[in-house]
Amino acid sequence: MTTTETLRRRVQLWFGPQHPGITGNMSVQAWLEGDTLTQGITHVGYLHRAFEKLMERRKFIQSFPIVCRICVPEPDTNEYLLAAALEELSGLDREVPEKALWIRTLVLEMSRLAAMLQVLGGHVGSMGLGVVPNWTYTLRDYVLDRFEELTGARVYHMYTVFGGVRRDLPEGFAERMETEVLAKIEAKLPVIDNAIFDSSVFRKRAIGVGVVPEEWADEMGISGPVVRAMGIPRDTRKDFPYLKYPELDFEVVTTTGSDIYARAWIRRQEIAQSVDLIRQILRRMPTEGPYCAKLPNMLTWTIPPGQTYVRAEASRGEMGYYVVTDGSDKMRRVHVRGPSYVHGVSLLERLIPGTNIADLSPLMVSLQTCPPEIER
Amino acid sequence: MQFDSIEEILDFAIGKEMEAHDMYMDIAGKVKRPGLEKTFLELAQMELGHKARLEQVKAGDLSGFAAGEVQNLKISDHLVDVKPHPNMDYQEALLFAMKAEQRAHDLYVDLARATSDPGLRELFKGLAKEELKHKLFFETEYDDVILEGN
Amino acid sequence: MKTIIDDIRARFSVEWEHEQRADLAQIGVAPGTVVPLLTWMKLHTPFVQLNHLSVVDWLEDGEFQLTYLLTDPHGHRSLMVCTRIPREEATMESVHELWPQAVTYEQEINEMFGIHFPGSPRQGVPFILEGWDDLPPMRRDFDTVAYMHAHHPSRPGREHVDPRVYVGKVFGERGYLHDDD
Amino acid sequence: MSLKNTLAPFSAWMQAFSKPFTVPDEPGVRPGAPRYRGWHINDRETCIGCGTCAEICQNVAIDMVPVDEPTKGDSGLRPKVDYGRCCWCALCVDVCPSGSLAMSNEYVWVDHDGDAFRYTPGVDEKPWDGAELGWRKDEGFDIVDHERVPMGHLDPEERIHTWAEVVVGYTEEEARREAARCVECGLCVAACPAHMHIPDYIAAIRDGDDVRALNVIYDNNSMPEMCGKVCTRRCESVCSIGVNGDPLAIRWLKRYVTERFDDLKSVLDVDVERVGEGRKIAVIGGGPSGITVAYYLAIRGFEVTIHEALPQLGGATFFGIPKYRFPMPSLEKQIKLLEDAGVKIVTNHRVEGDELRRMLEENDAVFIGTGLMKPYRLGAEGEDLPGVVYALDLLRDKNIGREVEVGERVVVVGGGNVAIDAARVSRRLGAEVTIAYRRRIVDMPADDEEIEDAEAEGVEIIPQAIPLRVERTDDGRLDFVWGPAEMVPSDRGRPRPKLIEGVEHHMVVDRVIVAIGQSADHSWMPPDIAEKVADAKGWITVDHNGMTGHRGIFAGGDLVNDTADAISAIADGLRAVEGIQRFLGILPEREETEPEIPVITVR
Amino acid sequence: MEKRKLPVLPVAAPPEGSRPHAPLGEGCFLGEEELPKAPALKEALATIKNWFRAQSLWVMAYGTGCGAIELRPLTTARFDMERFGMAMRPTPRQSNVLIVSGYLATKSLKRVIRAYEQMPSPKWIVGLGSCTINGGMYWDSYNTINRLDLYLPVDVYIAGCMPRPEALIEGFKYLMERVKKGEANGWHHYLENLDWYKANQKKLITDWNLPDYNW
Repeated sequence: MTTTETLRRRVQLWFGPQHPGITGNMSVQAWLEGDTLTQGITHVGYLHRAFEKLMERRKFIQSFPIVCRICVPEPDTNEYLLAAALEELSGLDREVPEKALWIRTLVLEMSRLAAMLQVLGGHVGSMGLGVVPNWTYTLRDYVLDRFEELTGARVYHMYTVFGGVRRDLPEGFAERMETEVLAKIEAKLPVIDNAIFDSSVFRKRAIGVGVVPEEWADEMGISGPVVRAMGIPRDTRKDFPYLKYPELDFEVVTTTGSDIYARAWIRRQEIAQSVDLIRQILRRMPTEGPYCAKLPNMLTWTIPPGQTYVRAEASRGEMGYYVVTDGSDKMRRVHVRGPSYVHGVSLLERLIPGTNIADLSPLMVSLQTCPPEIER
Repeated sequence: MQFDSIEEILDFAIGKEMEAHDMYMDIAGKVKRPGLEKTFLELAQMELGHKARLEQVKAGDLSGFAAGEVQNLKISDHLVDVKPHPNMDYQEALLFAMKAEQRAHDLYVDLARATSDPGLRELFKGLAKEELKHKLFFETEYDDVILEGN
Repeated sequence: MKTIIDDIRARFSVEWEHEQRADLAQIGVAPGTVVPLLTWMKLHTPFVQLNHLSVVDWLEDGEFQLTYLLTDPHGHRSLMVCTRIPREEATMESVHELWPQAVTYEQEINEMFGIHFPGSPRQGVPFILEGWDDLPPMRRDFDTVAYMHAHHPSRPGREHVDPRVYVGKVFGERGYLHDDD
Repeated sequence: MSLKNTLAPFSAWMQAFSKPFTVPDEPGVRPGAPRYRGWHINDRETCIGCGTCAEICQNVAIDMVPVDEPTKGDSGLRPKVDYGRCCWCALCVDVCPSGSLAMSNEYVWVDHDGDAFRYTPGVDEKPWDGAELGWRKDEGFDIVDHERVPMGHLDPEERIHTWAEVVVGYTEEEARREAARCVECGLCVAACPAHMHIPDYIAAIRDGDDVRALNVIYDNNSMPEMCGKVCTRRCESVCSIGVNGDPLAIRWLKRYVTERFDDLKSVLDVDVERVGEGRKIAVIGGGPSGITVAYYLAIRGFEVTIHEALPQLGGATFFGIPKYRFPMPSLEKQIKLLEDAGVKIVTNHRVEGDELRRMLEENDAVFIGTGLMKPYRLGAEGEDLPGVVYALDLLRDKNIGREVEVGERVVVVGGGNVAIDAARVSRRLGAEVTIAYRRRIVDMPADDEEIEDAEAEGVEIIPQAIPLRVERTDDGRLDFVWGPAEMVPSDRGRPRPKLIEGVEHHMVVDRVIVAIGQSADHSWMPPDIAEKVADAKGWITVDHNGMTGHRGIFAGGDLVNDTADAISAIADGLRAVEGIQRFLGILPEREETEPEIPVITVR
Repeated sequence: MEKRKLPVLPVAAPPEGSRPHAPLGEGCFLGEEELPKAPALKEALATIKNWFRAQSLWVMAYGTGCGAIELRPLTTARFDMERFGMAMRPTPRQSNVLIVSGYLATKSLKRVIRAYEQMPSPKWIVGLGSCTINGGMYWDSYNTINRLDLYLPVDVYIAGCMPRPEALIEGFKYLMERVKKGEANGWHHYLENLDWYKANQKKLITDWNLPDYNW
């Protein structure tokens, strides 16, 4: 064996789970030639809590506190989807009050906003630029402050339940939302633009890296910013309208390039879009009326047999819940299909060959892989 | 009736209590209803207690007298008096006792009204109040037991 | 939705159908029909996307239900294809050649339910669990609480008094139709 | 890549001049939001220990621990929270039926000892006790159902012309829906004098298993159909759902189940040893307590004979309760069950003279459940005038089928259920009816629903009206004279009415119906036995076995308890069922020890 | 100095002859035997050493569970953990605080043990959230442990699900206090009762393929 050949020997590298560049607690088993990855296998299971198993032995209402923990940055999508699925199967969906629908839309959009702020910072953070995440995390914290005020908790809100939501909007919520959150975000966005999208470092590292071919989009079920960065206007909020989204005025943001830069750009645009949507929601939301339907006794409630699949647009892409009921007071089966299930395993593994090792972390952030969603 | 001294009045009152005691003892020996005999014996015992209290007053200790207002529920006022008879029941026994206390009370009120001596009037009033207190005891019992549903 | 189900009915035998929502229909087919049906759907209909592959354990019936969710990404509608296979030594034909991401689904199902997909790569390779030596945990006959008690001790000192039982005991609740023992 | 791109990131330096926003490191700078979900607080007084919080906690974070003495309506248990389990979902707060549990907005708790994170809110003192802010129950969000499934009633206009049952009864769907409201806390079991297994049969109804429900019901109540219609339902008064809403319609649910089955014997699964073979028991008085004793002893092989003075068993539930509340077929079904169990029934037989003595010799034990049959007198002038009648007599005459006539205008004196029954019966007999009651309407011992029904039927209620006398008018009618009363406070019990002198109201009526109460009559007993058994008021004192001061004589029902309702009579009967067996040496004597505590689940 | 409680366990008996933990400065590990012998001086040195240690808690950046989401805001200017002398370090070799941010799946536990053992002493573990205390939300899951202190020595627990950044700061301040007083000595306990900890760990992790101590 020559020296050169020895040098070009494949090196196996475990990337994670304890690694500052990994998204969450997961790992990628990668093989390297030089500093180029030739193959990668995603390993998950470090966060497996068996949600689906646990929900099979919890009553319907008891599943709400547990379901929001499936995705840490964005718990509300999970709460909404479980509620939507069970409402559909029980027939309660016709009784959800108007105001609850608006509040749910608001909460979903707020959680999208919070998650996208987090991941936009992560984009640059994974490239070593620490200052932008500082800003975006603080901005996200402002959203969490409003969540705390609205739902009583910062991170795990446990706010959406079937029939509606658990509490009304507090007095003066809209004004505080505007001055404490939305205005601050809008003031910061140009600064962030400067620091990211105009930065030669970011452009060099992001443009043309991690390109997802357009033909994978349909068959793999790629969704969210990843698919919109290919120029395909695919968005669950438009395609499978739910809640009050059909009544809101927004366009699906798309761009081309399908690389890390394009995905970051989509997220930055969607932050602005979310800000706008939250303003619209707060302006149009009815001030009077109930915020939750009259519920039966949750300790004994049963739902007739049935199965359904509901979906909503999370910041990462399409989130789906497959729920099967059997007429008892518990779910027969609930299966959570998060976008990361495809993005973080199949897509990531297909993208890894040929990627530079330094780009793996930015790539994972741009796919927004969220391990708890993969293994649940 | 004319009384000249406080002692005289008190002796009269003590005599009244003794009369009541004897009467209850008498009825107790006659009633048939199970347990009612015991009730009348208790009533007689109560009168002895009243007597003892008056003797205390006579000895100069006025603290035995009821202080403040005594409630008059006026239950017995519009009820028909009963004569003691062997087949009395509890309701009749209570009625009888209430009426007896009522009569004693009325007597002292009348005496108080009749006398011009302010000291004596006060004493009569005090005695009337005592009797009222005894009446209240029976009226409360009547209100609780007989009129429970009314 | 009706047209596509009619098209399917013309080619395959459908056991049952149900329209859950305007954009979601469900059909039930025999296990052997699944792969031909899905192949045909992917090649000849707009339902080209495999969104989801899931398993429901019908322990009482001794069957697993496999649910394939196909989506028409441009027509914005979905079709749920359900099939039931026996629980004993459950085996199902793989669809990984139609959709590469199905490998992950099949790997997870293999691990969590013990259903074998012959030919699918990574069968038997641990995905989520590590060093697992019990029943596949998502099976309904696997008792997670018993496992927890056996493997994950809790902090001692918790004592709960059930009000229903306590009240009955304190106040002397008794029955007279049956002898106690 | 232009120069602009190279310089752009440096714009971040501009932020160095922006206002700092670091949260200062001082305590209390950022309190939790007004509805923040922090550590639990609990109002120990308001809490009823129903354990619903523990029930809904999916993390099994809440233990119920004994803190106070258990009373009716309060188990004395209080929730203890394990913060090694809690997830702050606040479902416990939202479900809390009494509204006592809440959360403060405090959120900091650090310790090096992992065992420290447990406490009983409201009992163990904590810095956040009495916190003003935090997660509270909100009116608009309820995860238990506080609204009762409404019960159909005949229209008041219609029902005063008929003796048909006023209450329609639940349909199957309604019953299941109502049963689903139950949180199964069991507080009702304490309040029920017979300690019926209420949550268990409600659960059976909810699950659609009516046979199981019926068996659970008959387990300690042999007259449940009567209870299902006319019970005073102490259970509902302590129902945890009823603290802030409508209590479970426990009575109506029992009614629903019991009405579903006609042949009770074939449905009931009796599984007891016939330990009483060859033993004879005499039951005097065929009321609820007597029937209870007879049934549960008969299924154990005892030879039981019931002696009843009236032509029909049932006691007060037969002669006292009007048929629009408790129709005859329901009673007959109960009696049929007794007959099926082998009870010998002797009606129209009043025990008198030395008969009791003879019975004591012939039987192993005698049970007395003769009830309160002698009405209290009004005591006012004119009581003996014709036209002044007693409610008990009126109701009895009506129920045993005699011709009853009340005229056009009736005043009923009293405020109990008997008074209301008399009023409603008079209404059906075509009279205008007024109830004169000495106290306020809230003080009326009658059931609230009964009062409402009576008012709906056009019965006028005059509260704080003291009857003064009854006079005969010139045209042969009666002049009922009453005076108004003021309520004066009392040092014990409810406020008492006091006549306001000088005011008299007159009411010309055809009947004055006296319904102020009733007492026992023991003239049928030999005096020496009566002396040992009863006291002056006519009440009988019994020991824990239900036995009176006379060996072998057991007693129960209105004679014994001071609540004077059917379910208490049934409870007395059950006590005597055990007591008689202990007396006869069939069951071991109860050990007088503290009730051993309880049914602890370690978790 | 407070004695550390060894949890009573069904898992494995406490090691025979396990020494009560040695107070700091009584010569145990890492060159402490070289300390001067005069007790007063030894005491003073220990105090100074503890004070320094408390001022530089370096946290390993390993988000073992969902609690990690509230760690990130601590590094921003809003909560600014650096003012307390704390910083995030990317590798165990540079850190002395391991934050177990919530539940630990069995698979994670193995990695966490490895990471912990790689950290240089003195080192401390902060249990974040209720799940480290008694299982929390996932108490009945087959895949998460209920009690962290069976497997690793925990110095400070912060209750909450999840605890807010302010609660974390309070927790860290409490840890600093305990370090200053010389009371936070879980790392001693771990080494002294290594057999017991290892028995617990190996009982749970059946496919144990690590060296017994990962230096």
